[in-house]
Amino acid sequence: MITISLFTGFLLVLAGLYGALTNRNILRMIVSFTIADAGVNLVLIAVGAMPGRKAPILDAAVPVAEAARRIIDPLPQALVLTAIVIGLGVTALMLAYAYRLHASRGSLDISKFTELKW
Amino acid sequence: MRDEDMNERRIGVRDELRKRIVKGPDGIEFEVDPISDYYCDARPEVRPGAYAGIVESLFNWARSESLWILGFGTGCGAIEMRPLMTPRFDAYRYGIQWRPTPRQANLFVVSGYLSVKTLKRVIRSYEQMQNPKYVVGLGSCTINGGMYWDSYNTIKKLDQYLPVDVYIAGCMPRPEALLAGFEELKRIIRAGKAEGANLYAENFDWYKANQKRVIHDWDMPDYNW
Amino acid sequence: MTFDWMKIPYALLTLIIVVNYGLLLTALVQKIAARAGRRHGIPIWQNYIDLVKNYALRTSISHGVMYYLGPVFRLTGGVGLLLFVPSLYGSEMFSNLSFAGDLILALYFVFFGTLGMALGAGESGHPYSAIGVSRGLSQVTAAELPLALAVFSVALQYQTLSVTDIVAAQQGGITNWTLFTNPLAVTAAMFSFLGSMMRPPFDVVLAPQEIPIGPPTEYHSSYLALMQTNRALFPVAKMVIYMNLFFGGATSWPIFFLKIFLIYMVSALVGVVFPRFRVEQSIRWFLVWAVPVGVLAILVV
Amino acid sequence: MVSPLHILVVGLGAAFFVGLLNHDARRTAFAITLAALAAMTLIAGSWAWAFLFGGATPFTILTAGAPPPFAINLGVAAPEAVLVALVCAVGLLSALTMRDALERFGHRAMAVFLVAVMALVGIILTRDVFNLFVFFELIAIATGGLVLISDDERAVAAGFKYLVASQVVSIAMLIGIIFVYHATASLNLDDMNGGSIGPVDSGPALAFFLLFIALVIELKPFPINGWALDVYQSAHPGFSALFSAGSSTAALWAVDKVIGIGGAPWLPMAAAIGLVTFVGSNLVALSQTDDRRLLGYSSVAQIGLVLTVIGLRDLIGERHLAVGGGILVTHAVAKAGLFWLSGLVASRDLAGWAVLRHRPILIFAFATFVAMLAGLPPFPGFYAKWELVHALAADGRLAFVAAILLGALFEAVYLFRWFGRAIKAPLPEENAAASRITGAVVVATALAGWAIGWTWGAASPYGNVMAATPLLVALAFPLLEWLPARVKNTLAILVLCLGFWVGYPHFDPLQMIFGAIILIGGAVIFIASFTFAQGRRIGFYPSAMLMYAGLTMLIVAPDTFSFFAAWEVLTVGSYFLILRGKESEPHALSYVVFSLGGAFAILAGFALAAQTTAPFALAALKQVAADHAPWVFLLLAVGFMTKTASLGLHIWLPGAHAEAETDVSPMVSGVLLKAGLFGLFMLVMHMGRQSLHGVELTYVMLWIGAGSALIGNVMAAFQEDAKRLLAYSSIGQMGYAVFGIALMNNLGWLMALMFVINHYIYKSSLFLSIGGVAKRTGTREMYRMGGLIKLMPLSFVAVLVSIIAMSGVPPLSGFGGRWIFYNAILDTDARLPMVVIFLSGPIAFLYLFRLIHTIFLGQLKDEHRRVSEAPVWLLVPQMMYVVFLLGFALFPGLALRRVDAFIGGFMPERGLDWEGTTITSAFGHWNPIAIMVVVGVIFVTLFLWLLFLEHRAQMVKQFNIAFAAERPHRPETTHFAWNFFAPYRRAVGVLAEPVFERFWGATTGALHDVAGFVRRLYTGDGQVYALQVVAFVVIVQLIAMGMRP
Repeated sequence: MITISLFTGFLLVLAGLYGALTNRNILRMIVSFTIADAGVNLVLIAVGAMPGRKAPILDAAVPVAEAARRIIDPLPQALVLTAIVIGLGVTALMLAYAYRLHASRGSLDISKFTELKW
Repeated sequence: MRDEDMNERRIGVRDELRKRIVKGPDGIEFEVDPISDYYCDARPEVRPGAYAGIVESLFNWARSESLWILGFGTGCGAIEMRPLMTPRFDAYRYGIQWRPTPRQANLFVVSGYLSVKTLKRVIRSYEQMQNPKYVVGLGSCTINGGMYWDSYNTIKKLDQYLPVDVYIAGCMPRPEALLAGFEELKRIIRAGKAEGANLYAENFDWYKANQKRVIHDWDMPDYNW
Repeated sequence: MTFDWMKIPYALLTLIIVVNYGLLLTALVQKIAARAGRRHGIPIWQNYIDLVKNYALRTSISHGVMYYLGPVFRLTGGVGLLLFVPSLYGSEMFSNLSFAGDLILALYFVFFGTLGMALGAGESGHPYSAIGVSRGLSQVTAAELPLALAVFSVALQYQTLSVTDIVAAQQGGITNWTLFTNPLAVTAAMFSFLGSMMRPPFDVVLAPQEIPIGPPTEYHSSYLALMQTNRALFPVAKMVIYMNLFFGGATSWPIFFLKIFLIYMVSALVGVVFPRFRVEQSIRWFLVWAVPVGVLAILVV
Repeated sequence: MVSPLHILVVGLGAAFFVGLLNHDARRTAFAITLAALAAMTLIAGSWAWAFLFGGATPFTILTAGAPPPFAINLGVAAPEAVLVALVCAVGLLSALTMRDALERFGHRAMAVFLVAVMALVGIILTRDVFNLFVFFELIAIATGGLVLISDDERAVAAGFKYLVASQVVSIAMLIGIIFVYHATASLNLDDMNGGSIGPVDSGPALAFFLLFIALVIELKPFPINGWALDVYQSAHPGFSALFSAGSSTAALWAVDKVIGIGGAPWLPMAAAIGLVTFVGSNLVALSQTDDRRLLGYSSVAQIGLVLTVIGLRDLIGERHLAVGGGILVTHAVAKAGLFWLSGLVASRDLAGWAVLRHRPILIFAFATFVAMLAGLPPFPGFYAKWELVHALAADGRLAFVAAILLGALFEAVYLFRWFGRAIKAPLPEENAAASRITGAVVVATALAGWAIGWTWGAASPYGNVMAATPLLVALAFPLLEWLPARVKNTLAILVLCLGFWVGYPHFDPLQMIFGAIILIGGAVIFIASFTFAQGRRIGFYPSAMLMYAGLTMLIVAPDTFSFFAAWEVLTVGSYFLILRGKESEPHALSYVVFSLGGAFAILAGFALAAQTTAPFALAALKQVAADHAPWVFLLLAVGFMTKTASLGLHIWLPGAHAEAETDVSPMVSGVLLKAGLFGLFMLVMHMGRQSLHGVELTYVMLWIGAGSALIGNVMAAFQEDAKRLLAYSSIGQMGYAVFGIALMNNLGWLMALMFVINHYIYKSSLFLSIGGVAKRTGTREMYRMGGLIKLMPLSFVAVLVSIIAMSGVPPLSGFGGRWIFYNAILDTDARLPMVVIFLSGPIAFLYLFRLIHTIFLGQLKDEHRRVSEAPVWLLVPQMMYVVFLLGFALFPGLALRRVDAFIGGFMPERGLDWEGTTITSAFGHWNPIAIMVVVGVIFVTLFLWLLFLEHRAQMVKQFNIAFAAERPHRPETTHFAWNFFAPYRRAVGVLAEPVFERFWGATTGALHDVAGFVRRLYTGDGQVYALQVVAFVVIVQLIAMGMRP
């Protein structure tokens, strides 16, 4: 299970990167990056997962005293949460950029925006 | 006299001698008059010989034994001077040498007919020689125009323009005649009678008037120092 | 330091002897050259007459202060050069003013007159003067080189810069002369000598008709007389150095006269045989033929 | 004291508060922003002060009430405090300069700005890896927002490219973090530290690699930094300043923190990437013409250098923070200042910075920043460079030294070229948009730079460069700029004389000669400056005094550090001086590049010599280990010979000396060149003869000296420009002096000293005379002059005496030099180079005659007929020189006798005997007074004789010449002047072929071509940039794997 998630996560990352690096359309690039982000998050979860343990919620089912042995590491999940939020922010910003770029040039082809170079 | 005269004659004068306005490096414009700015306008003076007669005699002897001819062939007679340098005539042994610059020469051999154009140069060169200086007229043409007596372009009597010390007649006179003429000149010099330069200075106005009468494009100061 | 005032009359005596010898010698050499052309040539005393004549000219012009001083520089250079070098070996009388300096002084003082003369000629504003100076300076930069090398070789050989000491080292027989002990240096020096004597093939500096005798073209009257005096004096002064360095010096005036005459004849003989070089040709000639000999002289000494 | 945590709190709180404000309350919002930034700066500053001067101890701040690893903790120590203070200050000042833009974009922009600064502070303080990631993402988002605050349309594309790259980086970073966490079970740096990652080929190491490389990419390493450069280029300069000074600083500190996790095996990677970035980025910047992009390249390069230092931390040891910090602080201050300054410049062209000339104080700031970036004293970068190179050299990493110095040289090239263009480009119309606030910010930054320089120096173990009295005096002159130039000039003369009076008792004879030339000689030249002392003459006196300060410090320097510092000071002072000439820009650039190149050689030489000793006394050069000694000698000699303009390194001199102002030419020729000779003296006195691969280096120096003499003289003979002629002649004269030093015998050194004195006198005199003539005639082309002797007789006399002295003709003083020269070479075996120097001797006559003839003799031109004599203040020093020359000719012993004895202490063989008036050597003798008297008497006698004969000579005018029976047409056609030595050119013109010019031209051309080619990497396509980032990660990993055994 963990292996599958890890594998899937990396596959998503690579797919996302491949997409971002091969699609000239800015929107497609942004989508590709979200895919990669999702992959990264999956990897994060997978790394934090421990077989046979429960979700890190301290309630009646998991007494505090046994928490250390019964629940999985909660940290990666917290990290994923943060990462998702940040990813959202970045994606939103990129989309805003896409809008501005399209407004300025009427095109979403990234190779059209090369006035700045050398 | 000079200024009006010059102004009048400027008609024929070359551009480079006209007055011109130039701008100095500081941006201020001023006039340059080449004739007065670039040429000395002093008149020649009569310079007497040494005070002591015996010294002047010694000097005259030295002058007679050291005739430095200006190497300026003014006409066809120039060809008769070259043999004087050869082994056959070897004028050097009589103290006669050729100098390429009038500054160092004291004998002007006007060799043959003298076109007006050349006369201007001859005058200039003559005036650049130092006192005492001698003129030898070579050939008939310098005496009376010779075969060119009616030419539109040659002067006829050299001594109207320059003080001639010795004429050597002939058309052409042979090198031997030249040597004889030089010997005659030496005699005159030793006798203290070869004062052509002083004569020229004394009668400067007369000579100038004669010269300017034939030279219409007079584009130089009156006396070429 | 105490100064021996008697040196002054002795020095003047040297000067008078050398000037007269120089006037006669140049006339003699001219005569010999004339004989080579089957002419009689000038009378032997012609130089004196010319000198008097030039002094006796009644007028003169001046182009300015430097022009005026040019001949003075020139003759000062000649007289100084003569007096800074002892004329006769072993003679207190004719050691002149050599206490003032050694060989290097003499070598560099050569340029004093040249430079002053060039400046004077320059002020005349005459382009021919400038052209002549340009040629002369260009040529001398190459022509002086073998001499400098030779002199240096000789200084190395005798380990001294004192002319007297160098002459002293050559005493005691003709084989002791530098000519035989250091032939390469002498060869180089004599090449240089040819270049400095203003005789063919190195006399384009004074080309008589093209640039009417070059630098002195505007000089006349007494200026010219001073320069003529120098023209008699200067070559002799220069040859005194050659004689002292390479040909055993002289212990008496007759030997002095003889050696100087023979040295002069080298240049005269070459001069009557060879035609004129252009300046760049002569520079190349010195660099290609004379300098290597000098370098060799330095390396093997 | 307020806890540093409040920096974050204030930043974040203010950001939220500002964000909540009404859209129209822009002024309020801006005020709050400023207040928040000020508060942050104040807190950070107080902690920085406490750590640096108050003896505070490092501490940790816990958050969320739990100790790590359960909560995030912040570490605060001296470096953090300083960096935070720096970042906050830059933020504050940037906000000030961005006022208009921020108010236009409104309160949200201000909030984002605050968040950005807060995040930077967070990066520096946090000890938690994931927290680091969060702050980096915050920066990325904030940057993405703030880039849009720009007048430049292209900023939109730039921001997007930046975000794309950031995405790739954040993916790598996050994956790295999670696996590092997996391996170490902690996110806390303090827990991970100490090489807990394990061997470099392990799985965790790969994770660490991802984290590490992501942080490195945040530093925008060459060549994958196109996205960052676009931001630099198009963003608002205020933001670029923060981006350059703040973001990079924070990221660097992050790298420094994180690299501890991996431990030593990762250091080489950092060093290598840093070095490639430093050299590569500086190389590419050579071809850059846009000012902000240029600054971007420069930023990237500087950060690369700091990364190198981080990578070398095991080598440099505990001082790596001081070294890296020195570079970083200098970079941050200078770069921020320059970006702000660029906000005042409307044009994006480098020459557009000329507009700053309307406000000289901004030029002062510009110069300060350029000097800081170039690593010149007294700024921290200088100390850092010194220490870095020493540490590397001590470890034998000479390739590193070479690469760093090469990169620094590239940087100097484009910085000084830029500065020169700004100073020399035509002055544009007043820049209407010039903001007073920005101006004040820039000036404050520059002053802060000086203050930091002082502080840094005070803390430096090498001593404070700025505390040297001469430098302090020189630095007082910028403060006196409001005084009239005449007052300043008088002051300068007095200061120099006073300096000599104070130094006099302490100088040894060698220092005495150089000291007299520098101080007294300098004062004499300043007399000529009265001619130009109209108005205030802004910039002249600080530059000149800086140069003299450097020279003075040079001759009294006891150890290598102060010597090198003095060398740099005099170089930069003289550069500013030379740059003042009308057409001098390219020549000043070539001067400063050669000089800095030479200085780097000296630095490398000193570093190699010192090994670990500090401070390293100059006298200790004697004891350098035998295997190093020849290399030290070689490097130092090359360095010094760039200053003496020896063959091969001489091409800067003619232009620099010729194009300089009239009174500057003698300063840089008569005085400045002596610095190189002093260095060479110092070198040979301490190190003696050295052989490298069986070649004796002094013998090579002999050849170089002889070659310089020959080429300098030949070239001088072919010049048409009078000042160029003099300049080439200096090359020749310096060749003689170098030759004399390299002879390595008593007389050789004495001769070199004779040349030192003589060259100062006659070259100064000549430059002043020729300068006066050029001033009057309005040209330096000799053939356009002529016949000036009657109009400028005193100048003529000065030139005449000088050229007689220079030509070595008796009876003037040049002969003494020649005489000693001949005696010196009799003592040596090196005979072949002598031939060359013999060859060059008479050539001096050519150019000297030409100089005097073509200008003063010959035909006077129409337009010069009303020219008057040179200004009296120019003539006064010339006449003094004439008297000096005559005096020195008569009594050389006054100056040389003591030196002779002094040199005798270093040499086995005897020097000269100074008995009475006669000077005797082992080979010959020379009596200057007798020569003068004899020549004088003969001359006067003959003159009187001529006067007697020719007192009635008719004075004639210039056309009264026997002109082959014709008359001259015009003076121009009668003045034989142009190409005067045509026959000589035909014979030896091959020597005048500009071989070295071509070589250096081809070298610089090739460098620019390479730069132009390499920068094609920056295609401008954001996707390509992202691809490059990915490729970079892969390639670095592959190389790292390949390098492992």
